[in-house]
Amino acid sequence: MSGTPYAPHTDDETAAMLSAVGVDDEEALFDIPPDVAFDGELGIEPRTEREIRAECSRIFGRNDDLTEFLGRGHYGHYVPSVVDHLSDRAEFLTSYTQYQPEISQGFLQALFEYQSLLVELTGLPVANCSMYDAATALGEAATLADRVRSTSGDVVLVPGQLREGKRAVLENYCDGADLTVESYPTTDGNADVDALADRVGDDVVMVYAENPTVRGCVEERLEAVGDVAADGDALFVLGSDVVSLAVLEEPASVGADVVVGEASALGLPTAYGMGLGIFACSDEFLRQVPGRLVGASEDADGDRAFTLTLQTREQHIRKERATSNICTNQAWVALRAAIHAATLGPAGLVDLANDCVREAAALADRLDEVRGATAPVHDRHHVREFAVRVDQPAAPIGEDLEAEGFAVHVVGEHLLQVCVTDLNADRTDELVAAFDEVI
Amino acid sequence: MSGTPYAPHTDDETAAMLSAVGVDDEEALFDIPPDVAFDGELGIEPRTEREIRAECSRIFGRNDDLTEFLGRGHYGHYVPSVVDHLSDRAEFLTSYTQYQPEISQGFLQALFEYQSLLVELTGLPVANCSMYDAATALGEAATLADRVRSTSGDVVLVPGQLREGKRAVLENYCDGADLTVESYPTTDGNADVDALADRVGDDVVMVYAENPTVRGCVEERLEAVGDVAADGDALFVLGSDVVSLAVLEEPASVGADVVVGEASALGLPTAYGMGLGIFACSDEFLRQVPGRLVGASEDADGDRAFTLTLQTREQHIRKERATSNICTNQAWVALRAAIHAATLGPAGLVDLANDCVREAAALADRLDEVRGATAPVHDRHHVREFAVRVDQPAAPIGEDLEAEGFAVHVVGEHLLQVCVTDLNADRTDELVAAFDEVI
Amino acid sequence: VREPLLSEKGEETVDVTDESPLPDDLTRDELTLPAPSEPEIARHYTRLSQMNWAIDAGPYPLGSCTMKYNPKFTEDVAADPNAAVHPDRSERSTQGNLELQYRLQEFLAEIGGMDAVTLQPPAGAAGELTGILVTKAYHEHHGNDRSEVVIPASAHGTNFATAATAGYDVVELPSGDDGRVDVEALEAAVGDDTAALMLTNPNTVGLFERDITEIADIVHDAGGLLYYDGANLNALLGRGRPGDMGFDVMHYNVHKTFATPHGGGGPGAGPVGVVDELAEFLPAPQVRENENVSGYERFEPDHTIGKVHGFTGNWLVLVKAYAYIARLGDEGLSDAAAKAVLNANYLAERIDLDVPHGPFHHEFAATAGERDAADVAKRMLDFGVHPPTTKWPEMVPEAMLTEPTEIEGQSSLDDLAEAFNLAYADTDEALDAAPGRTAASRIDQVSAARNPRLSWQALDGE
Amino acid sequence: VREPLLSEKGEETVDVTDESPLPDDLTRDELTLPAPSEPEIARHYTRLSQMNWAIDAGPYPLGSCTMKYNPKFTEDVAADPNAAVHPDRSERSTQGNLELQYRLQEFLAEIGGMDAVTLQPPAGAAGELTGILVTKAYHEHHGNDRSEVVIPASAHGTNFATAATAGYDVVELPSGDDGRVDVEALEAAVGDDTAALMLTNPNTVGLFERDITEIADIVHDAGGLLYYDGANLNALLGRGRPGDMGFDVMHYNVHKTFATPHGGGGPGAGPVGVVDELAEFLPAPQVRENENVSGYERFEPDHTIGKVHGFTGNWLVLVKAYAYIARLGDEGLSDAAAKAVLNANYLAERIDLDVPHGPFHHEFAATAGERDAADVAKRMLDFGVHPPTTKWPEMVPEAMLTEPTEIEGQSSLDDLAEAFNLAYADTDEALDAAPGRTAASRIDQVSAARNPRLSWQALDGE
Repeated sequence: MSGTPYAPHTDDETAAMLSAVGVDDEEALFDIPPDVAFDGELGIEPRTEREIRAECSRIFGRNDDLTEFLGRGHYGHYVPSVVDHLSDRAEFLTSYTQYQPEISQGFLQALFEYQSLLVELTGLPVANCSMYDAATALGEAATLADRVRSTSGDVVLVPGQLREGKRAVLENYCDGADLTVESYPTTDGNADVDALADRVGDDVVMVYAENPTVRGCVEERLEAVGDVAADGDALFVLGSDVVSLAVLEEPASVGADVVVGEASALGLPTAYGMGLGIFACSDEFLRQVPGRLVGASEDADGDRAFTLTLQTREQHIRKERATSNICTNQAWVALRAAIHAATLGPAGLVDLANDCVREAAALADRLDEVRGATAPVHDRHHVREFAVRVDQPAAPIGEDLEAEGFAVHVVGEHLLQVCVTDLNADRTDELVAAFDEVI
Repeated sequence: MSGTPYAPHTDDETAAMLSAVGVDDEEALFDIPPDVAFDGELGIEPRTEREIRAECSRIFGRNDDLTEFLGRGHYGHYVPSVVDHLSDRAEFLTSYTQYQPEISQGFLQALFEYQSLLVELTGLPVANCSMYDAATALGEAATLADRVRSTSGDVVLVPGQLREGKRAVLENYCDGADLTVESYPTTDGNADVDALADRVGDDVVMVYAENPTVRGCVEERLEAVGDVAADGDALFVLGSDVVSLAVLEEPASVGADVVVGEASALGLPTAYGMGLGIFACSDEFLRQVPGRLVGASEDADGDRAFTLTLQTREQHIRKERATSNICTNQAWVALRAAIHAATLGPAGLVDLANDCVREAAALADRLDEVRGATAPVHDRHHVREFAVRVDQPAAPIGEDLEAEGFAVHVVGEHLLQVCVTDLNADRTDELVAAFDEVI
Repeated sequence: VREPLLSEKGEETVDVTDESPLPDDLTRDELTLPAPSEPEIARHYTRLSQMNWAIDAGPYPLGSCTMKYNPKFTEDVAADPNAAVHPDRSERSTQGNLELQYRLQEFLAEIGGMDAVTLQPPAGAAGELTGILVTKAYHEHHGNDRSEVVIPASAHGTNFATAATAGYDVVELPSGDDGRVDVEALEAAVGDDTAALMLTNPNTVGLFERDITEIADIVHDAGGLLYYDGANLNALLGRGRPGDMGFDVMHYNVHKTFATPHGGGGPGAGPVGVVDELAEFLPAPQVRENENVSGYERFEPDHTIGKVHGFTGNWLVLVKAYAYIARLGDEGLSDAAAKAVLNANYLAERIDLDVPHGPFHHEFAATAGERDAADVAKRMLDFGVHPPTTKWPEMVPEAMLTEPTEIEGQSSLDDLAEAFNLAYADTDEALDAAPGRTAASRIDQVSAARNPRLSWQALDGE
Repeated sequence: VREPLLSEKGEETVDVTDESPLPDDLTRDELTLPAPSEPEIARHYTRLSQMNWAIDAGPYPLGSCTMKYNPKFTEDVAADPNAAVHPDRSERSTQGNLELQYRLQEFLAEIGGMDAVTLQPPAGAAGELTGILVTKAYHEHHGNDRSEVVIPASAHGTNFATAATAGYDVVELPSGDDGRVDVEALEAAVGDDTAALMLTNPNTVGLFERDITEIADIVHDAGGLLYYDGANLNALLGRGRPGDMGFDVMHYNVHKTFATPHGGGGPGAGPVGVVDELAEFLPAPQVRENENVSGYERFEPDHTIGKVHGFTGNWLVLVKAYAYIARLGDEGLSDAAAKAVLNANYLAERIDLDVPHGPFHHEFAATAGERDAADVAKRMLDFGVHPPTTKWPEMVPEAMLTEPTEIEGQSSLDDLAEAFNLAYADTDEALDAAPGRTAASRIDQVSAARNPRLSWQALDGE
């Protein structure tokens, strides 16, 4: 038998194959000079699958069982069972990139449908079949801005209120493109459009705004932001998420050139930050899009068929002149998002988004009644989440809430942030009581 | 939208279809006289799938988390993950009986392979593609005995040591066939062959023995039992289970005419008694077999193909002269058992069975050292399980063990029974300690 | 493309005597089986699955089989490891399973208009046998030695086999001209020897037995019981309850009516409901609330028939049925019936074949007339659908018994109708040659039965 | 048979302004999407899946892609609900996830011979970018402003794109005659501007860079770093470690080497390992043991490059990789490499195509010679296998880059060889017409690109 569990070679087979190749043992096939060959031990003890399941179950059991009121870019919604059962089908899960479209029509069509979902949600005509996550999608948007607006400068403007990690990723992409990231101020949770207008000049290649913002605020003056960007000949990149897009202003209608963001709120359960990056844009930038695109075509019989297309943008053909280095992406997560969206239909998706608005408002009202807490901090409409100002220091309150079984964000010295979705909406009574208890 | 969640009818579609049929509403299609129509409420509140998952999770959470040392016909072994993933494929799980073999080759071949597994394990040339469980298979064996030995009498002989529930099922089948079930004595956990020989006469149509017995004993004089049955012109029916058959004497070699038993120890996790009945027999009784048989044939192109066969035995054709009333069986469980057997291969299956012998012996030795306990009660070889005699009353000890987190069988006033498999073998230290504690 | 047998991918022989801790005279000598690697196993069964029709692949309108969509979430509910307990565990330590059993008993009793329900029978036929054994016990308990069960000719074959298995003589009742029970014939057939009348309602061509009250009276007046075959219960959900119609005992096919997956032939589950008078004969154990400890307990009905399954029946299936019923609720159940009946009527309207009897409910028996129904069915395979049940029931010549269930939409039914019509109108040659577009062409069933080869061992050397 | 688009099965339009609690000027007007029922969804995606090749369907010998069997149990491990926590949870409350991250870091460091590992990069290309950004930070930290990355012509296109994304100029190194790095050419190319040499080893035709020690010296002597592209690590598992060969930084493709499913294009994960000197530049946060509280903690490396993923990377993928490595252990890993290399050599022996370079390890680039490699590949589809990567790397004319991995057995390789040979020997006409036995015939890629239609909206009105 093989010494490795997933190879089928019996001893006889191995012997026959070695003999066919003309060597005595597998060692003879390796051409590694002795001075760099490894003959030590890695020290990894093999286990049975049952042992590993038990081991990992023990390890994960060390996570505390908290009710999470967490968001800020990673959201948990209920994922219908059918999403798991269908996406786990081996023909999807264990397939590779669709280099041979004739035997990959299933996944190609699913990705084409995913792109179409994003086209409908953004109003933009082009959506790729996924980026890693919202942060890397934003980074890629900046490199696109660099390519298409490179004559005009090297500054990328982002809101002052932005998730730190997202900005850090953006800065790494900007590093390679010799771009500089600068913030523009926000006022009561929304873009300070006047200040932004003052700042935008020839040196700005891109203006980024989010709707909803990292604080959960609906951005009320998107069109004005878009106008400022357009006036400055800067790319207007809008960040959002797949659920919010079902009800918020259509990005195309406010002049967005590119939409980035997260689609993992559909299809993926809470997964320690694993994501699904959206990248959509106007036709103008079609040949500048990073990542993979599925297009419709015909086969030799004249039947409709799908294929990866515009691959000359990609690294495996264009090498250092590619629009991005991305190849492996989040295709399977996109499939899951598409299935989840299908289970909801437009009515279900709009309901879900509206519930995110209603639940956030209702919870903010209740927390506002807790003595020593003010919510929401910003006088805006919110989607899912909102900031809470607390009179006492926020960090110990966060710890006390954790001791009561709840996780919330600590986002400032006296600021917490709370996110409510269908998954924890039935626990808001307990959360409010815990706030009452610990403040 | 439909009022039922899994119907796709939009209101427009429903209207169009009603109009095509020529009625105003669905009510008009029902031909139920008003005096027997139901217009009350069932009182069943619909829930979402998420609510039901939470509800059932709560309900099942009310089961205590005990380590089970339980067997007596229902066994837990580790089921490899691949069994779940493959058997859950919708083409298997959501298919019906293979009435159209041309588009059912996959399941038919899988069942053919399952039959082949049983043929190898029993040494008998015919195995059907499943009964409900060991008990009903035994009942069907009795009706077969009635049919093929009906001139000779009406008594079915079973061991005095037999699971009560199994005997109760047998008696219900015997009831319809006007057979009487009688016990023959056992001696130290094995058949008392001399007493059996004395009892077997013209009135006996069937002799049933088990290997291993309900007490886990290997039956040492099977050939003698078979000879006694043959001498009395009674059908020799042998009960076993799919794991034990991997090492115990081949039923065909000891003269068994029919083998019944459980195959659910492969493929099915502990499932509150859900089973998979084995039914195998010699060629002589081919046309008397209850249940479905898959056979090899050819298609119009001369290629090998599989189909349900010998259906004229079955109820849908032969009606009251059928060999059984069974139609729906345990096909999907048989598929799971076949996959599990494939993952083990013959070496793995033999290892598993041998471990059942070794672990039982080792645990019995250790429990024997506990003051006030004697194990095994019978001086036999055991598979998985064995009886333990306790000086004190057994029932309170069983309760005390439960309080310590262990479930064992209470089988007599001073008798417990303990079953050890790969699933609980790593907890035997704690079990022995608990015995020490409570006795 | 055929998939080789697992055995053709390489077998291995293990010397058992070498390996076993048991003495040689208690062991077999050797064991020979395939020993594939996990990737080979995954491919083998994946490929096999790809050669198999399923409800998730398309319509499966087998009459009397009620092939509904199996909601995926019910699988997750049944996979709860907390529910995976041994049946010999104490009541005290398995309150969760007992509670679910109790709740499902209550659901089913309510839906059937019955007073008590057992979940033990592992399939519909086992439910029938249970019901008839309960009937028998009831009569015997009351000192009545009755020997006959009356069954309409159109009934499922299982009814006949069940009655025989329970030791009864079968009295077959010819169908009336309208396809329903002929009340006069029934009166003639029923008497002191009648233990029960087994009835499917709507019957196997989808017709409601309008005279059910009169039928019940006739049977009851003769001292017999009325048995309801639950195969067609989908047509009545929330709209008619066997208990209200005079039935005394019934089985439920949860793998039909309550959408548990059929798994290529099983497992199903066949709970049995009875009226109060019969409850004391149900199999043991039953589950009831125990008010004292605010929990659930098992109990043995006073005159129980004993057991019909070694343990508690097909547990995983029962859990899925619970989840399905809870998902639908009152409105979902009664609308399921409405849409099932609408679909059958719409489809019948769309096909060119004649449907001799009506008004039917959830299924109808079309007739292929001069064509061979089995050939028409084979040709339908070429049009990408699964055909209906063929040549049964016999009261309709060349019957194609069709039950689309509520899960098909208009366009799916239109596709199905087109397949019907194309096949029905096709040439004799095309029908003879069918199917031509499937993985296997027409399979020779006669030689399969004449020369039975039931294992790969039997194929060795061919 | 084609499956209609979901949108073709019926769309629904919702008036958003009507429904939303938000003021109209902050909402869109309406939303139009398909609204299928769950059974329709199940059938749609089941049918789509049936039109898709997969490793569970058969061999998938794409060179450089390492399509291994994905053990099913790793899916169950990753599905543990206890592991499904939010990334912003406190250290204290997520010790389980931190422990698994730490353990996987340690596994990977050991396998690569590296000193520190980050799990954050969500794919191989992201790993490359991370590694090159770490390299850049290292040089900048040491006051070296280096502008070039040297890359062999045979390298993966990603290397070039990565270097460019990181802001480097690319110096392409032509391959030596033997298919390996030409040491003299390397010496000429490397200098004060060299930030790094990116190397795949074994390279993209499966050849081990025998002169690796000399290569490392040349690069290091010039002050550059040596980057290891982990795409071909499967050939070296337990037999050679990049760290021992002089590599300073490397990425791991866990969706290749460690058998996590590729999911039709992703998600993967591209952890990066570095030697001690580079550890302080890794992305934040890293995970380490905290001896004080006998647990695990996050920390920010002193000169971290910041972040390369918004959160912690592709968590579910990482969990599966952990489970796979733990399953194999030392012996399983090194035998996986042995069998992967044996399989490649055996398959090469069995095919009629010439393989210009050797001795190769886990993959080889055969040449289709006078035939068009892409056409030969299309014809192979007709023989029931997935073809290799075609027309790359360019150093082999009409290349067919083939990597069977360790999971194929002899008979599977024989089948694959037969498909190769039949296709290679077929007529021009047959190759032009291929594929002929697949669900779709040859797809027109040119018109797809010339007239891009990227959504169902774009198809409307066609």
